[in-house]
Amino acid sequence: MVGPIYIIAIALGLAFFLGFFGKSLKDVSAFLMLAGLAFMTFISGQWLLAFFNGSVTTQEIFTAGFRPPYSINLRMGYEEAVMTTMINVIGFLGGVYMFKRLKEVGNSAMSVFIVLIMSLNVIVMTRDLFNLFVFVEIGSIATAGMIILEKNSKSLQAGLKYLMATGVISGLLLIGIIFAYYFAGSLNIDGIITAHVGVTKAGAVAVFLIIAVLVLELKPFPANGWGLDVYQSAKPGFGAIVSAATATAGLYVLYKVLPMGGETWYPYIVLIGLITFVGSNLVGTRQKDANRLLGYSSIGQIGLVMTVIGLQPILGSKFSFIAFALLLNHYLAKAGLFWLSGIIKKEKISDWYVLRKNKALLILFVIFIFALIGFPPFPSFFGKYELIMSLVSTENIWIAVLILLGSFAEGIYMFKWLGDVLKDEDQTEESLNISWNKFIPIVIVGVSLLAAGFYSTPYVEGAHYFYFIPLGFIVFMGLIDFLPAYVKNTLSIAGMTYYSYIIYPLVEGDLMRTIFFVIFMIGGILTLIVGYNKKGKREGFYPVALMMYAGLATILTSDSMFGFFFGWELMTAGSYFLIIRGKRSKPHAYSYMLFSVAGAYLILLGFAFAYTSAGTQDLIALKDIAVYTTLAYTLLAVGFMTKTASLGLHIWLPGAHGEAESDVSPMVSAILLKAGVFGLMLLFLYMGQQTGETLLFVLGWVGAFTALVGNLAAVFQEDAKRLLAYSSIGQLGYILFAIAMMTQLGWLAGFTYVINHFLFKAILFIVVGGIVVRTGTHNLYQMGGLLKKMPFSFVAVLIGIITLAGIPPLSGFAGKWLFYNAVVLKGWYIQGVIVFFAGSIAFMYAFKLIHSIFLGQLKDNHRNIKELSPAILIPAYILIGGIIYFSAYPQNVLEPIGNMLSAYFPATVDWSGDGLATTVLSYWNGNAVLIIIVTTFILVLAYLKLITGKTTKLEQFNIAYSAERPFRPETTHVSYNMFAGLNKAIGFLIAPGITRFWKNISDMVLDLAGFIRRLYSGNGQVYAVHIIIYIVIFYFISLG
Amino acid sequence: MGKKTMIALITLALAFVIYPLYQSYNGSETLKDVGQYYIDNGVEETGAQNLVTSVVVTYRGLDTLGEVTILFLAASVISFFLSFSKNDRIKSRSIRSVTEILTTSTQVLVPMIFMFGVYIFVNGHLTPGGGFQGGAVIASGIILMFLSNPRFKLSHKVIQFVESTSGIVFVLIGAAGALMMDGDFLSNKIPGFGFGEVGSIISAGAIPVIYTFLGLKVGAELSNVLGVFVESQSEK
Amino acid sequence: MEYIIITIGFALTIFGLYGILSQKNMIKIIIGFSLFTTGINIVMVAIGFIRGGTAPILDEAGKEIGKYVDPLPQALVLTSIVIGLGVTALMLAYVMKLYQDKKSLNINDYKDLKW
Amino acid sequence: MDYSIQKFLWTLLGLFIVLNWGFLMGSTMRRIGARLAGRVGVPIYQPWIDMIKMISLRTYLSHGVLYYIGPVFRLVGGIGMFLFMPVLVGSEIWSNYSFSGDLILLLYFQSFGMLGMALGASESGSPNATIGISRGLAQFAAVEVPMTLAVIAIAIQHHTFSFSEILDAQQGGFMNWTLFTNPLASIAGMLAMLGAMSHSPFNLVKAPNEIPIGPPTEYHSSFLSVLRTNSAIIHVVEAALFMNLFFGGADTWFMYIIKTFFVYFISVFIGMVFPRFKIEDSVRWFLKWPTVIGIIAVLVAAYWK
Amino acid sequence: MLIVLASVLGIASMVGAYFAIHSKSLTVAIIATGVVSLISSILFLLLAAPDVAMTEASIGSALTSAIFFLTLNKIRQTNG
Repeated sequence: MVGPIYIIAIALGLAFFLGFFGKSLKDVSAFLMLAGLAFMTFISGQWLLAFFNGSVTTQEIFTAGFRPPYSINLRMGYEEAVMTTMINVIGFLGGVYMFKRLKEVGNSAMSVFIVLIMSLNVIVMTRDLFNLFVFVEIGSIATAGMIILEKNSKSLQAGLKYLMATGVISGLLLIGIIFAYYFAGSLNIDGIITAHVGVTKAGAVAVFLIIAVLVLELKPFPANGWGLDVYQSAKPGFGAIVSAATATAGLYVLYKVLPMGGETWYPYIVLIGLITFVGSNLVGTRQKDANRLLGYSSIGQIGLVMTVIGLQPILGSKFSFIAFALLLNHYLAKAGLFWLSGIIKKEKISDWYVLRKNKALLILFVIFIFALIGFPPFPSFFGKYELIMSLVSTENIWIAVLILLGSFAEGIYMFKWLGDVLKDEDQTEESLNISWNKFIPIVIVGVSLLAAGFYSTPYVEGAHYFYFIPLGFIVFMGLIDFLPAYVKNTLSIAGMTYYSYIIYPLVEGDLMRTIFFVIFMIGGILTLIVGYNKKGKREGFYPVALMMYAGLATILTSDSMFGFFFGWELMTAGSYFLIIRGKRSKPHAYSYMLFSVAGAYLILLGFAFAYTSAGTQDLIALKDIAVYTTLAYTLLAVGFMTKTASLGLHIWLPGAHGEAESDVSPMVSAILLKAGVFGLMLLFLYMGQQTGETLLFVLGWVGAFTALVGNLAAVFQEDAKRLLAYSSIGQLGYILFAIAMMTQLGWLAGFTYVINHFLFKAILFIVVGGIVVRTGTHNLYQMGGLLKKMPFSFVAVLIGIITLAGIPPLSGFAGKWLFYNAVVLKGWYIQGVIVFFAGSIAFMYAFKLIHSIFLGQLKDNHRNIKELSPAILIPAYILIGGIIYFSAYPQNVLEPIGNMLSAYFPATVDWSGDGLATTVLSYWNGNAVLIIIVTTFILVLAYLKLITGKTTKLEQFNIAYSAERPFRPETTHVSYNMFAGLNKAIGFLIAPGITRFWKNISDMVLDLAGFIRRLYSGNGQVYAVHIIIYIVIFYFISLG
Repeated sequence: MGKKTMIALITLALAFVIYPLYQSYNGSETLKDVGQYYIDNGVEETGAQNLVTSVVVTYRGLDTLGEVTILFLAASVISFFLSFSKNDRIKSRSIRSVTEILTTSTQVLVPMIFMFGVYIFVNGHLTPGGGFQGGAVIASGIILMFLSNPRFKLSHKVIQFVESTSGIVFVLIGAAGALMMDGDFLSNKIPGFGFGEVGSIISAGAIPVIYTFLGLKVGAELSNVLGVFVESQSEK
Repeated sequence: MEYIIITIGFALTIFGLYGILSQKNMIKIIIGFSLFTTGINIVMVAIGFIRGGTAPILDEAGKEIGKYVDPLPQALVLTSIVIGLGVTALMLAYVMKLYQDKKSLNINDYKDLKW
Repeated sequence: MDYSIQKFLWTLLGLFIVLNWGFLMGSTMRRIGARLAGRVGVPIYQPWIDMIKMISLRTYLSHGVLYYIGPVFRLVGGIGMFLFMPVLVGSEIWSNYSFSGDLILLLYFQSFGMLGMALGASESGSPNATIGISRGLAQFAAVEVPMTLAVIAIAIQHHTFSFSEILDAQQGGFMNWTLFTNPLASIAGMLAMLGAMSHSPFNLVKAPNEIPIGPPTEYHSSFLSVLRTNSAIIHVVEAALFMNLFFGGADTWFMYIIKTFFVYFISVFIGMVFPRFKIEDSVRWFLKWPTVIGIIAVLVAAYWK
Repeated sequence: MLIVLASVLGIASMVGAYFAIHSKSLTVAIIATGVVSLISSILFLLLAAPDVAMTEASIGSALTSAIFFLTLNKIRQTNG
């Protein structure tokens, strides 16, 4: 084992040694620097390994041959080994990354760099306060020097501001240190801890100064303008070091020094961390400069870890994992992002679309963003989950809420950025110039993030390696992305089929899960078949589609809240990518993500309440939540409702579904929305009627109004896919209303709607999507008369809308019938009438859809259009088969569901053998109705045939209209503003009030951010004033 | 309320924050444990009479190493600036007239000043003063040279050489302690360096050696910093 | 006596800080830093002072008195002074360079980075 | 004879009666309307003549398959409504196929014919057809609200959706009719009926002036005959629906004819008195007073339950 | 005696500090800083810290002032 002291010796020796080299030997000196950094990494790494294997115990390293407190000692324990390894790894990779630039500037730059890394090592290891001060100063000066690697006035200014701020800070630190010595008689941290200097007022002030300064070194919001300027103006390659390595060291020091003040200081650290996390992320929402944005994010993340450090007494045994997971996550992701920034060389985040020129970098970028926000499978996901669970279960709900708020604020700008990267118009021809030394470090941190997520698994209750199986397949699909689409499509279908086969036993015994299994998996396979229609490679499609399905499968099969949440977030991520693939999807995918993230956080809080009261991660914990019962259930319900797009939370859906690719729309509409329904159903079953009385009542009304507004908005849509999208909102409103009734009939109706909506919405979206591609327009009024060109599509759509409108004899009516019974039996008459009114309106848009596309006059530019390809029609007709079966034999499906439900609710509906369904109120015989209607139909048709001779087919324009034959299809195709009368009468109901509401909220947030960020006046002196004010306020809060 | 008043108030608020420290200060009659330990055992353990020296070089040698590193960093960073404006540097400095007295006295004084500096750091373990002070004295000699001789150019190579060598020697001696003395970095009990008789020049183990190189290094670094500043005068 | 000196030290510290925060001229700000650190150094040495103690040099003269001041704070101050020089030099170098850019010493003119 | 065939034949007979009664009722109403306006009006037998004329036309012009099938849908919708509703109270043979579904089925089956009509007419490509349909659908949706409220009020009152049970509850004197036991629901329902019948003032759907004959602009000959057949049936059946719901149903064919005539007459009479509404006005109107009355009816029914 | 000396030095250093901060002339300000530094080195001597006093005098006072002046000179050059 090489002693840790050699980190110092090697680094300093090398730094001094480099002075011997002239300019001609730059290459040698640069390689020496890398070798030095590598050796430092090796030293800390071997210690880490040794600690990991348990072969060593914490080592004290004495200097000068004397014991502390008489001399300085360093410590190498497990924690120190981890921290120094992190610092050195990033130092080494950073050295590789900045290789060329360092070489350009010369030997002195390399010396400064290696000394910086060394100083961070010592900061971590030292146990002596003054030694800490000295090496903090070394770090500051080295940082100030590295800032000006970027030679411009801005970086000089930033450097001066930085020096001023750290100058003030370190002066105060010195006062604190000397008085700590005065009171404790020792400079050794352990000595000061045991001396309990905080008991006297003055001693407390000394400790306060030390802690305050160490906090300020971490650039807490809002006294951090100087830090932000560093992030913004320094070379991104160096920004990575500041964000990852310096912060790691700083956080560890804070952790190390905090016990000096005793227990009382922890809450203040929590407070500071939270303010930093929330404030910094909030202000970040207004930021347009990439590096400065990364700065805000870095400071925010550091604030989060600071919070966790402050929570140490509360978190107990989970502290290490949570803190480490969050820190490591920030460390890897932020380093990666800064390094990417160095390759992109674009200041404005809106210019980052050049990233698309390199797929690998793009994927890495995505990984980093998702890691930062805390999506699975990254360590922050595990860390945040555990953190929230622990916080809520220890009654620290507000902290949890603030953490989630901060995370959300971070999501606001991160996903904005991601959207810009993924979708912005490419305006340049320039290609990315990527050298290997810049590329490899980014790849390493990206892969490490994934690995770290994997290895986080055993530390979290409820997590299984099992969840990673589909992820492995997704990675595989990502690797073979260069293959043509049909190969990947086949592989995806095969993979999904096999995975369905594997997980089927997990859902087999549970009918509810089985139904959703069919919808998720079989539906998924069917919608994938549509993909055969696509030509080319379809880069990036399959991994994300499979990610969504993997998430859905995980939701379905998990028996723990953790697994559920894991799947939920995975699904969200996958669907986000699916949605954003659409041409004009950027803003919609963005709002989808924001609503999803917010919803997920509500769910997380709800889970945490459940965990608090049950003490287990098992899903059964949702039953009888004892603490904050109503709140918990409400949070969960609202969380799930963000996915079902209930009124108020629906504004993301129309755009997201409407603008998606033709085969993505059915995936996200027919299948994805059901995940929210599954969540709600699960929730309601666990919650029970008694507990959720009021909540359910409110949700019933929400469901009713969702149905009305969704359908009404659909009626007035001119965009075919948006019409269907709004229709989904309405249909999901029915479902919410139905299951909120919490009766067997209501739930049966709910299930019927779930199944029907899956079937017909998939058909409609598949076919309409195909037509939109064929015709090249979304606008209904630009279509028309396609019946003659696409008869099969027409039949599919016709069956779809008959089901949608609930017209007998197709299965849509089953839902209506159950609904009526349920409403009257439940006594929710008025809500019920609203829902039925919505149903009538559904009929109107159903007609509008089929009329505008297939009927009326064929447009000139569509004369040569062809029927849709079999790849589209086959899945549609398979689904039609489902509708027909369900219509003819509703009892075969509904009876078992009814039986299952009677375990939860009193049975109110009976089935006789020949398909007659009866309730106390009513009866309905699906088979008989179908037979009667079909028979009548045939007879009437025969009669008409009988009385009609040979018909003559008329030409297209051969109609009587204004006493003339029209000759332009456009003038005679009535589609635009079709229901003008209805619009005049009740169109006010869908005035975009809710959109405006959310717009106002987002404006408020951005205004607030804009107001706060005026603090950052750019004046270094003002920043110094901030620091002093911060200390004074901190003093009055903590000791005043 | 004016801006200055506000800043004055903020400063006073900080004064209020640290006032308890001031208030608690009531002088000291006795030494802290650590201080007492140095007084009691310092000479015996390090062999140096001047306990400040033994603390600086030995007990808290790591701080001192950091300290020279800071100077080194400052010099390095300032030399970045130099490298920025290389292109527009005028080759020769504008020449000011210098009085004869200054020139002559410099020629006499500079060697003396250097000698004095060396004396200070060589005797660091015996009398007040040491590497830093000696280094500073050497650097002031360099200033004098700049002042007296406008054409004087600092040989960066020489300074760099002195600085690097002394730095490396410092680190090597430290590492030698770690290698030989049971892993204790910067120990002064390294074989080959006798403790000698307390009070004589050749005593106190590695301290005089370290202090000598420290002095050279500090002197070189300070000269370097000064040199950069002086040379910057000739930039355009 | 040490009370007076520590008072001077604190006064210089606060005064220097006031200079840092109030002066617009960057050179003056750096002068403020200089005073600030000097003040802190005085405080530090005063902390180590022992009434009636002599310098911690255990030569013949010292041994006669037999009472020494604490060597440790002095050692710290040595370090602190040198660090102060390094920081001051660095700041001045930055100011010099910035001045070349905008021909101004007023810190208000260097606000290119904000928000 | 097999029961199902027997049933089929009885139903066919009923259908025949209803069809002819529908023709007769239609021409009678036209005459009454003409008299009120001081005109002579068409002869009583005019509908039969029209039918014969249309069927015997020899030009069959079609716009396409749906154009052909549209009237079929429409007529199936009308016949279906007849089939799923019992004709006479307490009569097994005259109960048609009401065993396969109840009031809810009937309410939703209304849409079946509408959809077919709409599809067929649209295929002609005539903009007038589409305009008429869009108006019709809007009005239909608005009418549904008071209608649904009325139906729910009745369902609450009688605790059933089954026709036969609703009818049973109304037997034994006119004071047992829903009209008197639940007047609010009846008012709401009757107002809804005005819209459902698409008579003036709610007949903009088939506005005679602006658009020649509404949705079936392009229909003629045998196609139009099928539509006319349907409209004759549907008028009687709609009237019978309201008769069953509010007027105690009919226990003999005689009562059936009297009551349906009366119910139908109400709607026609109101239409003769009031001017025509614009579509947005009629939507607003239905969502205002009839809906409020309907809501009160439901609340009252729920309260008494 | 020492108390008087310390007080006088204290007042002197305050005056120096005042000039250092408030003087219109930068030259005066830099000299005043140097003076304060020198006074502090005397204070170090009073506090029985000859090592510190030497360092303060040579580094804190002499070298620092020199650097200040060099900077000032440079700035004036740039100006002129």
